[in-house]
Amino acid sequence: MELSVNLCGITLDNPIIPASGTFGYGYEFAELYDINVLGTFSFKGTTRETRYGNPTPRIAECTGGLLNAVGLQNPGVDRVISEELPKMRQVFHKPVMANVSGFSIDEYVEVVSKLDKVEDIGWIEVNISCPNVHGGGMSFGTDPVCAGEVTKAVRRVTEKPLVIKLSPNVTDITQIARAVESEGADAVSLINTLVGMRINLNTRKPILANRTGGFSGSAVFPVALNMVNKVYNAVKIPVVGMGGVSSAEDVLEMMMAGATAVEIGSMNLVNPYACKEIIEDLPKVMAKYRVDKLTDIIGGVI
Amino acid sequence: MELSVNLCGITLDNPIIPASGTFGYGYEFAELYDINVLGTFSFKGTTRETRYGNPTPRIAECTGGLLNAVGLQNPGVDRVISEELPKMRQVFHKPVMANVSGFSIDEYVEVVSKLDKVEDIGWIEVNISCPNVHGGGMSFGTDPVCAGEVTKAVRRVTEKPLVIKLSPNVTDITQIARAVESEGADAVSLINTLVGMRINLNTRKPILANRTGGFSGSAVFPVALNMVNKVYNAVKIPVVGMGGVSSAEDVLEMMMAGATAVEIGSMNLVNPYACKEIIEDLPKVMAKYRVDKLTDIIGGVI
Amino acid sequence: MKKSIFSIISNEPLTSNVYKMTLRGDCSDITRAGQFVNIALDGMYLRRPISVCDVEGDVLTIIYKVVGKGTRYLSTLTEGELDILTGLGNGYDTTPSGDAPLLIGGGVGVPPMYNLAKRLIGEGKRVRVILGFNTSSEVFYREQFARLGAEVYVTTVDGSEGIRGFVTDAIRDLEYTYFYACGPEPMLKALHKASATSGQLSFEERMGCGFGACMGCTCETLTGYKRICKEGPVMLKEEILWN
Amino acid sequence: MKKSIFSIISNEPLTSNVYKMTLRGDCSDITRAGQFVNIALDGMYLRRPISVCDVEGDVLTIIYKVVGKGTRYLSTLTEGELDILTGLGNGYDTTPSGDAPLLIGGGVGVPPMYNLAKRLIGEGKRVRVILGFNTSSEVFYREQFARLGAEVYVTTVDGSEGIRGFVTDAIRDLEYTYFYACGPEPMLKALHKASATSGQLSFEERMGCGFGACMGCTCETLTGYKRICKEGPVMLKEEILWN
Repeated sequence: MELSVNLCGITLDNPIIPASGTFGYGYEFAELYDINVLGTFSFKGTTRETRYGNPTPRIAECTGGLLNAVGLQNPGVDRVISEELPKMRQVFHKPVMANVSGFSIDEYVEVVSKLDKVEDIGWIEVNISCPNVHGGGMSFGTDPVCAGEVTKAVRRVTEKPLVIKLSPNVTDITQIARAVESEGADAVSLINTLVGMRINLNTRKPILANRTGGFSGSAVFPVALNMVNKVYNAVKIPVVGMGGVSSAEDVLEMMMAGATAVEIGSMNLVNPYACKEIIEDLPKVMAKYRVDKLTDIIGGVI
Repeated sequence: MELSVNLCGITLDNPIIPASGTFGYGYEFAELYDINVLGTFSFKGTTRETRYGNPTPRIAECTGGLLNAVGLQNPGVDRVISEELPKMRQVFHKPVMANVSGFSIDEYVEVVSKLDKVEDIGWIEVNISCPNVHGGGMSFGTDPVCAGEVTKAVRRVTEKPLVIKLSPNVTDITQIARAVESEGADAVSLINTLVGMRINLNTRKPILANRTGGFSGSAVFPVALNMVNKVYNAVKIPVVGMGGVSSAEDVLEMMMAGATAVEIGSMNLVNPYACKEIIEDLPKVMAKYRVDKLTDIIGGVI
Repeated sequence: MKKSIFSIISNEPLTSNVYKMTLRGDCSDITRAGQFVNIALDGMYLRRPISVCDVEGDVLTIIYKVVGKGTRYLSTLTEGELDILTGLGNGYDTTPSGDAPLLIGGGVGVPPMYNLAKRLIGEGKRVRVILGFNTSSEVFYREQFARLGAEVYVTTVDGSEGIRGFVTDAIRDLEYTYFYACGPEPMLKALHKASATSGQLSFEERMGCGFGACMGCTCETLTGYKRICKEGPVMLKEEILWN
Repeated sequence: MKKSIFSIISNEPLTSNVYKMTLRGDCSDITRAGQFVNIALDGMYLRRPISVCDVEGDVLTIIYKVVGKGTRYLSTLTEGELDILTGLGNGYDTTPSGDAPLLIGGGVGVPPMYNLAKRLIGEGKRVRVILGFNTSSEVFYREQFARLGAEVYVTTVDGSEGIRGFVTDAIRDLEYTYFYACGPEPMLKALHKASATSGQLSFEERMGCGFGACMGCTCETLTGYKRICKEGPVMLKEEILWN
């Protein structure tokens, strides 16, 4: 039974990657289990400056998922490097995935340049699709030209594998994927959250102070699976699949659709042991579906 | 307690409209309850020729919803008029909503021209977004120019209120809504289904013979609510809201987001009494949230 | 069709993955053998269509195989209430059966044959039943059919019980006036070819609603398009179009 | 934090919409009054955070108000098992309480005061408790606090029981060394202003995970950003920044 996969030249012991924004810098989860069982994890979205994020409420429950409008709360790249990563190093000993957000190409470039110098960062995942910030990430990820420009700019300042995280809120996600591929992306990850809204019937106001938020959770799985398959067929670089993955079965399905590795997001918030349990379940589920090596099934849907 | 609303000049006793493709021509449901309690209903999508639709399996279950790839099965407009509508008339005595699909502007025009002559058709809902048919509806609904052209063409051949049904699988649904508004649409209805996919782990084939299908059910509600609110703020014509509506509470939420009337789709398949029960629940739920007249809350989200 | 609440009386395994559940509720819409019910389950969006094994007054018996999340969950229930749509599908028409109908059930196609056998025996017919399984550990309901007064033949693919082979190996030497079948599609296809008389065959398909609204389970027949859930699941031998 | 399975012992209404549930399970991670548990419920995507009312050995008591789908469902359970995260939140620190702490609970802010009162009384403190409600039919746990040995004052907005008015109307004439509060935000804000001593106040917010991972419930304080679920829900009077 072979669970390891290779993502842009770095071997992962297994394809499971907690998604950015659902796993902090790992140390809360390290109190629960040895997080070195993970393939890797993608740490909280990092911006140039300290960000508080959006006002609360930032969370709204939905059928099969939740809306969030956290708004990229993070201490800023300098303190991430000086304060958070040293704490992370005490509990995690594998190459980690850094997640970067920005509101201008300059900001993306500056943050990526700084993270490029951090040795234990294995990949840089560039979020061009965060739907929560007004005038922010959204615009880059929904236009192939802008998406290509960000990719081109950050490509110049790092040799580390670049994973561009794509927005599903577009007419044709393969267009965006091809644009970032042609500007030097080493991989794409998808899907980020769908834009959603809920209204509080008592107050007649949106539940989220930000009005809208990003929808994630098992509800989005079929939408994610379709987009992963479409993008897998459109580009040559690897695809990191995510969106509603909640079980080892879902991981196999996502890999058959075309994912080389699989990020798990919302499920970490519902069951803090989710990633550990999925990793433990994988060999059993692989046996059930007669899979010897996970790499054999990537994009294997007939 | 006032439940009636006005959709393009025709009064509905209440805003509840079973969505096309989930209610046939009404007579299966008429065996269960008097379907004249409905505001109206939108009958099965009608094309020029008889269509068998896609091969089976056409249905895949998902968390909080289902994928369907029925592919516009219907007897064609002539037999709809000569065979189905007479049967419908025996059980339904209100203006009905006709739903039209097509694979060319000519086809849309021909079908709408024929339905225009049927007296008890109150509204014509033009589906420019069915995601199931290769080279079909999808293209019209994802491009503002094409969407506008269809609208313009069918506008010429009918005086009946035209409701254009929009696809959510676009970067900016308000662009499409404005395009069809400016070409003479009397209303828009949204959202049609999201494109989704599931894979059978045993066979490693897509569950749907058509590979992908349209995702609907309570899971899509927050996505639908956001788009309804965006479109409500972008156009002056009324918005018919749909997508995952499953309860009287959801109806109020959809109306606060901007819907003048509300279509109920998948829920009819799970609970054949869904629309009847929602209509019965509405006064109670209105009382709970201090709503006297439903028209007071349309677009009322603060 | 009727939507009503049934209370679970019992739920027991018949084999390692086939369960028998009995429920009490309004069965008045179940008018023929071969109809099915559609069961709402917590946490599943769609209902689960399950064929009716038997009805006695207000007691409904279903037999189902655990094949996925829904049926796995169903197998864990031993009490409580379920929201069920009853009276779905056309069911078997016993009118053309003749004096000596042959009933053939394969695997989870066996259960609907039970109520059908009971009805036909009640009509004074000589009923023979062939029950097809892969191996002896999968066999169920042999005695129950015998107790009804049917002549029972069991086939197993590996020969561990009854006749070795497929149900088609058992029908060869039998004389019968008509046949009724339910089981996996390859079995139905083989029977369609091997059967000496006219008959009725029951089909399966992934369903959306189960009552004719969504067109999710349409199939093409020689007499037009049919909804498995509404004009089916039982088709006449003469109208079936194999693809 | 610990994730474990609790079995429901009882679940009874205290008022028309407030319920008391007792459960048996591993309570070893619940180390302070004012912490909360996060309960997974069938059909709900997110867990439901509920404050701990009391812990005795392996018996956990929670008191919750039915406010939505989740708590309505919770109120229907009388047996069975629940997947619960325990030991969440910082809880109240009893160290600075002084000899005569004052405990103030408003509505569903009352329950955490119970275990706190018990702990403080156990430490030999003179404990006074103010329980604030809208009207007499909403009052609960008055006797339970009295039985612990606390001096109990009840306020109701309409004056139908105890002191007429708000909890702030009751604290005016009392002398106390420190205060602990839990209740709706307007009450906390009023207390923040009206209180004569330092104290600790417990806050509510819509949470994603409840254990510090999602940043869904962050608030700004005078000592930086805090997660209600992790560095909270209890805040020091001195650090609170009202917005």
